[in-house]
Amino acid sequence: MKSPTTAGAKPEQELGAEQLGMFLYQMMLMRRFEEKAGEMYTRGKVRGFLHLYTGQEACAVGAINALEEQDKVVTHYRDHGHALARGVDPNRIMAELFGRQDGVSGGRGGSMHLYDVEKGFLGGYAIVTAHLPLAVGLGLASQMKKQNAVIMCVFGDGSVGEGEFHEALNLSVLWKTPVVFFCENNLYGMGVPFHESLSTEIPKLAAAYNMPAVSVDGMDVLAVHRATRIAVDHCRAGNGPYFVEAMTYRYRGHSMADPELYRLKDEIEQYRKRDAIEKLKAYMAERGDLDEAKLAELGERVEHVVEQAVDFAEQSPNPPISTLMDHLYKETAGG
Amino acid sequence: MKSPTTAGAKPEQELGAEQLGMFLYQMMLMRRFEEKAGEMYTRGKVRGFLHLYTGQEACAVGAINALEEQDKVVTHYRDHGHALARGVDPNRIMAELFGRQDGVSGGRGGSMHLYDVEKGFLGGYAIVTAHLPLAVGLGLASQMKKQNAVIMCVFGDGSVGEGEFHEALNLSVLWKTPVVFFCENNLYGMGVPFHESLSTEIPKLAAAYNMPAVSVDGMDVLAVHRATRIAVDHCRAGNGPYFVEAMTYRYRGHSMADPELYRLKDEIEQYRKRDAIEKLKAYMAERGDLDEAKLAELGERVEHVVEQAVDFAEQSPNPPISTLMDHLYKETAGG
Amino acid sequence: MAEMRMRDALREAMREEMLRDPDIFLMGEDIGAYGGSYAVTKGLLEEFGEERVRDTPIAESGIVGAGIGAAMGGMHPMVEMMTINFSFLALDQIVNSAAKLHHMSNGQISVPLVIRMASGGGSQLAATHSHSLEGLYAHFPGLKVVCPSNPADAKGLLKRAFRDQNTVIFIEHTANYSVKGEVPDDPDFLVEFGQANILREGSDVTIVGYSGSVHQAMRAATMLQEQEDLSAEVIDLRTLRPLDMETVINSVKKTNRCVIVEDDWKFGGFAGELSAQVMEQAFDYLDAPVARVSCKDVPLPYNRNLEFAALPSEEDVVEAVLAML
Amino acid sequence: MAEMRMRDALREAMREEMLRDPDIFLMGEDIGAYGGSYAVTKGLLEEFGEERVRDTPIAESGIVGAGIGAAMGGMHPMVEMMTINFSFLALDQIVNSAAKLHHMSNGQISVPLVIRMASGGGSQLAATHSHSLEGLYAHFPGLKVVCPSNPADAKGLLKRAFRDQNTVIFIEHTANYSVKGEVPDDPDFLVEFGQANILREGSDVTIVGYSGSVHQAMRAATMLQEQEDLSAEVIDLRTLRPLDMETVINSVKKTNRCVIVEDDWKFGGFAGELSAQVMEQAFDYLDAPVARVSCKDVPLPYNRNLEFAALPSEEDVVEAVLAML
Ligand SMILES: Cc1ncc(C[n+]2csc(CCOP(=O)(O)OP(=O)(O)O)c2C)c(N)n1
Ligand SMILES: Cc1ncc(C[n+]2csc(CCOP(=O)(O)OP(=O)(O)O)c2C)c(N)n1
Ligand SMILES: [Mg+2]
Ligand SMILES: [Mg+2]
Repeated sequence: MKSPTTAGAKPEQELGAEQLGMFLYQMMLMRRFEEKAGEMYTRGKVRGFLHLYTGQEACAVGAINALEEQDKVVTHYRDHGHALARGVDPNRIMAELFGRQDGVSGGRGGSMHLYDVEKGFLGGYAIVTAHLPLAVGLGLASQMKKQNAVIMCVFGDGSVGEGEFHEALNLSVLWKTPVVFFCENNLYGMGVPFHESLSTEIPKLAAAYNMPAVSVDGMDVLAVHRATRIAVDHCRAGNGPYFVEAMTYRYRGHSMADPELYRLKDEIEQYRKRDAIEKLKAYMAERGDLDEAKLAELGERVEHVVEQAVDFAEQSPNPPISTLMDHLYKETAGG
Repeated sequence: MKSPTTAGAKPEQELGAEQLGMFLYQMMLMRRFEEKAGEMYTRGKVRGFLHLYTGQEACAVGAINALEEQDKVVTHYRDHGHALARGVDPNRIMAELFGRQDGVSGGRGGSMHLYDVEKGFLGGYAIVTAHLPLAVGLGLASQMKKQNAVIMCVFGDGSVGEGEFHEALNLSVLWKTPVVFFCENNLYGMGVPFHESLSTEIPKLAAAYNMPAVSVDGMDVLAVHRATRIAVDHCRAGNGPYFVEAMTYRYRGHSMADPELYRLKDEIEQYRKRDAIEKLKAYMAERGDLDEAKLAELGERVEHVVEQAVDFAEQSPNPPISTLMDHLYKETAGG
Repeated sequence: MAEMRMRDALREAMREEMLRDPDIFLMGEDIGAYGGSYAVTKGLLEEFGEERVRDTPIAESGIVGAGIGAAMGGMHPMVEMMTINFSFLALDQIVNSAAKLHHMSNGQISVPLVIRMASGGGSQLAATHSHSLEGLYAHFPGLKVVCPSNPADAKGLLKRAFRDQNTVIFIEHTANYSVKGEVPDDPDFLVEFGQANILREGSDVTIVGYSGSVHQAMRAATMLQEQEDLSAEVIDLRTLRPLDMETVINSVKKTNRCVIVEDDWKFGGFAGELSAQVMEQAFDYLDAPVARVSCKDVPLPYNRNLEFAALPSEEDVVEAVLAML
Repeated sequence: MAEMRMRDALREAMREEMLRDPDIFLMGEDIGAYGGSYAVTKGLLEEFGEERVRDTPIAESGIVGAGIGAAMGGMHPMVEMMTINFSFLALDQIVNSAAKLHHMSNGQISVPLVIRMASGGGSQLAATHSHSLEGLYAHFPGLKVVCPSNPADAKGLLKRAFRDQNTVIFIEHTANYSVKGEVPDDPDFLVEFGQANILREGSDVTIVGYSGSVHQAMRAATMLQEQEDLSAEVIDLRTLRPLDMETVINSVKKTNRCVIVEDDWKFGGFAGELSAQVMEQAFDYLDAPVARVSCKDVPLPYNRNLEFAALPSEEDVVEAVLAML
């Protein structure tokens, strides 16, 4: 297999060594990138709200690699992992976290609002659930313009309590828009366990709209990938939306400001034992697709990319104050 | 049975002649009241938006008579029937439609915003679905204050598409608030058939929140009553909310302004054949609880009440302009 | 040129633009089979079909969000909010997504979207259904806010809205729907944003209005002429954002007096902005403080007398003018 | 009297009121186990239990609606919106239910409810998370809008809010949470609504602020004194609705000059209302047009330099004062 994308592959088809290596690389990159971002926050280089993705890597890698080039991703504010999985330049993500001119959003958006339209990465959204209706609209555009694009819409378990969740799912089924609703259930919305904020199970609710809905182990990149490939194929075939819940866990606090009063360190330790990166390593090693040398090489590559991202961000200038009012309105041709 | 209320009665228990007579009277009153209101609208006595309840009488009568005195009702803008069933004075309802000082809302609310707190009638709400969260809060207050009150929350099928539907149902189950969600599915939200605005069946969706949910024939007052008595008992026993969908039909347009382009007269005729008032009459006659004399007497009573309501409304003065700014804020004791 | 009502001019604008641009489509509650709650979209479903004229569930946030998404995806949707009263439910999408995405994405994303809504009191619809909140929308940078007062402007402005690459909040006063006027039939007839219209020239006082209040302003000008022999200049702002203050200021420099008329509540209303700007830019020309004639600060009651007492009238405008002489 | 930060003063207010009145309870996103996203409610869950300190789903409209319903049912809830940015989602409930039910029901229903929310920019939270919209709420008749600038006011005003029979929108600028000050410990210490506070007396210019902008105003006053030997009077409005214009007008009559400072966008902001009222009520006393120092009309960017360039600063206030001399 030549291309690193596995889209279009039959679900039952086994992934090759190259894919697995790419998955592992991406997951390791995310892990290291977030550690660095956290460090930069502590050093005051990154400001505002910073939500790290650490622990959830299998979700972004499994799901977003099920997409094709014309497809689009929208996600919430915990968005670095999804941007990286979609191939957005780590340099420009880090520069955005630093608020610099070369950041993906020119330093205007910050961590919660990454955009890279060329990559089909249509943004991190910081108003919980607000991007779900947007995904429906993007799906509608794809449908009306016959672009054959699938929209991957990522959100958290906390998102499910909002009214827009309901409005978006209903609209999407009514209009058969090609949207994969991908819920990363990391058990908490800030400090509230999801079963205290939702009276039911998430896939059960999703299924009630007459949408196929599954729950997968979000600490297993292959399981996530398998499920989302089915979902993406379903959407692309014109069957309407599909719902995937990935059960996962964040190792870090909700944001850098979280005192984590609501959970015990023990719980985190339990999940770390099921770490998705370790799991993939073990699987690859067992298959003979990973040895110490390869792992070391991956580690070095990741380290290099992340260091480079920090350098790039440091060197990028602040956007000039003269640009403050730029992009307030898009110029209208002839008007 | 002494009291005309049937609340607390075992669901399987048969209704006595007195109850049935009361039901019939209420339904006939609603029918006539609405005809008159429509006439008054045509004559310019009633203005603004006027939504008639004609055809749906079995819903209000069946459901609201399942309540006890301490219980509360909130409903939408199509609210005359619910107010009448709750025992709100027809004179003061008509006066409100006329915008007069003796109207239940002092002429400030109009048809869509009737309130009679003494009767536990906490209002007609004209923003679709906005009263569902209010019902949850009322239920919470009942629970926290140990008032043993059940909240009857009435809304239409069109209401189900709004985000607040989802938020309210979820909250209600989480907090086990005593709310009967009573959906009058009259097949249309304005001109849109409900199956074009909802991707699923209403009770199926409600059940997904882990709430008991049933669908009943809303053109059969006894069926509605039976189902809501079970629902009310369930709530009163502290088991949380209950969902009832009543399948019904409105004979008139959405409001007086509706050109009714979206449905055929035929459909209306089909439903008129299943008219709830005729059905109850037939049942009572069969049981020997209704004869021509009794029916004539009921008709006269209804006629008298409605005529009197119009007289009352006509004679009630307009609220003086000097009262315009009244009730903007409630005075705070000592502040 | 043909004479038509504003609702028909709006429909014509949509029709022509849909014929011109296949990316334009319409969605909203009851815009299809029902014909639109104010009959503005009547017939368009029959002409353009279900794909381009979409009846939606009652889900304001969802459908505005879907409109934004479709706009991001290359379409140019129009979402009808039925009335401004229901648009509160979509405000987050309008303010946090539609208005900001272009700026926050550093110009990568744009949201070419038209959001139409009916507004205004005076029809005895009571407090929840009688808002005039053009000014609320005008407060948000990233939005454009349009509020026509007559059929020709309605058509030209709405067509212009469909040629804009940004989100345009298009607000139609219900009292204007039946207003008649001559409307150009040139398919490229546009009215540019940010160009106020001097409806009547005068020298004694400048009366500024928009949307519904233009009519009180005009009637007041007639009364002032006939009863007091005063010559009022009447300005229709046409769009609140962008706002053409130049026309207003030039007029005030000539008349030295200014009254602003608006249907919205006075306290914190848009008239405050206009009043402040007039002072800031024409302080030395003012012979009297700028006056505001607005709605009384109370939810609009259903009763006709109370409602009319609350709403600004031409008599109120005349009184305000006389008070500043 | 004890010295404490504003967040602690707010917590004390809630504690004391909850001890006083069993009908008061709190609900909101992460006010319980998490301790509140700005640690304002920290410890209250432990003290009062789950019944009276309720963590809710993320469902702003639903929880505000439930708060309104509970208030109608005889309770006196406090609903926390976490931040003003998320309150858009609850705006319909606030505007159409909470603000109007008392009037629409002819006084039968009342909605004794406190809605708390954090506001303001300056923390690099970018465009969706940096709103200052006190003025937007103040526009709606039926609401009361409170925005303290210091710990003592915060406590006295919040306690006062819990003794009001109406809905009070209580807005806390995030920049104020860590501000320290002396706070009375009398459990009946209240600060009445509609009473502006003269924070500093002066004779050359009146600077009006509220919430966060009071601090720019005060710093500007110091700069004016030290650098220009000008004496500025600084007024903290404390509540926008009811609004104490009397204090402002009396001051302007003395100083003949007025600058308004606010964190919100200039165009259509509340400063326009204040400016217009000053002109209306003190026209003959003004030596220069009232000036507004506000946020630039652009969504707040994340980048620190851009964000600070957009927000009003003490230097901007000084400049505005100097320009009117
Ligand atoms: C409408 C809205 N309400 C509240 C918030 C504050 N908030 C930010 S993240 C968050 C929790 C979301 O949890 P979840 O969806 O599970 O995502 P996770 O953070 O776990 O990835 C909350 C309450 C917000 N950003 N938007
Ligand atoms: C939030 C909101 N959106 C739209 C409307 C306009 N509207 C009033 S009634 C209605 C249809 C509601 O239908 P349904 O809930 O089925 O009740 P029915 O009229 O059939 O009794 C609509 C769209 C509104 N009042 N509120
Ligand atoms: Mg979560
Ligand atoms: Mg219906």
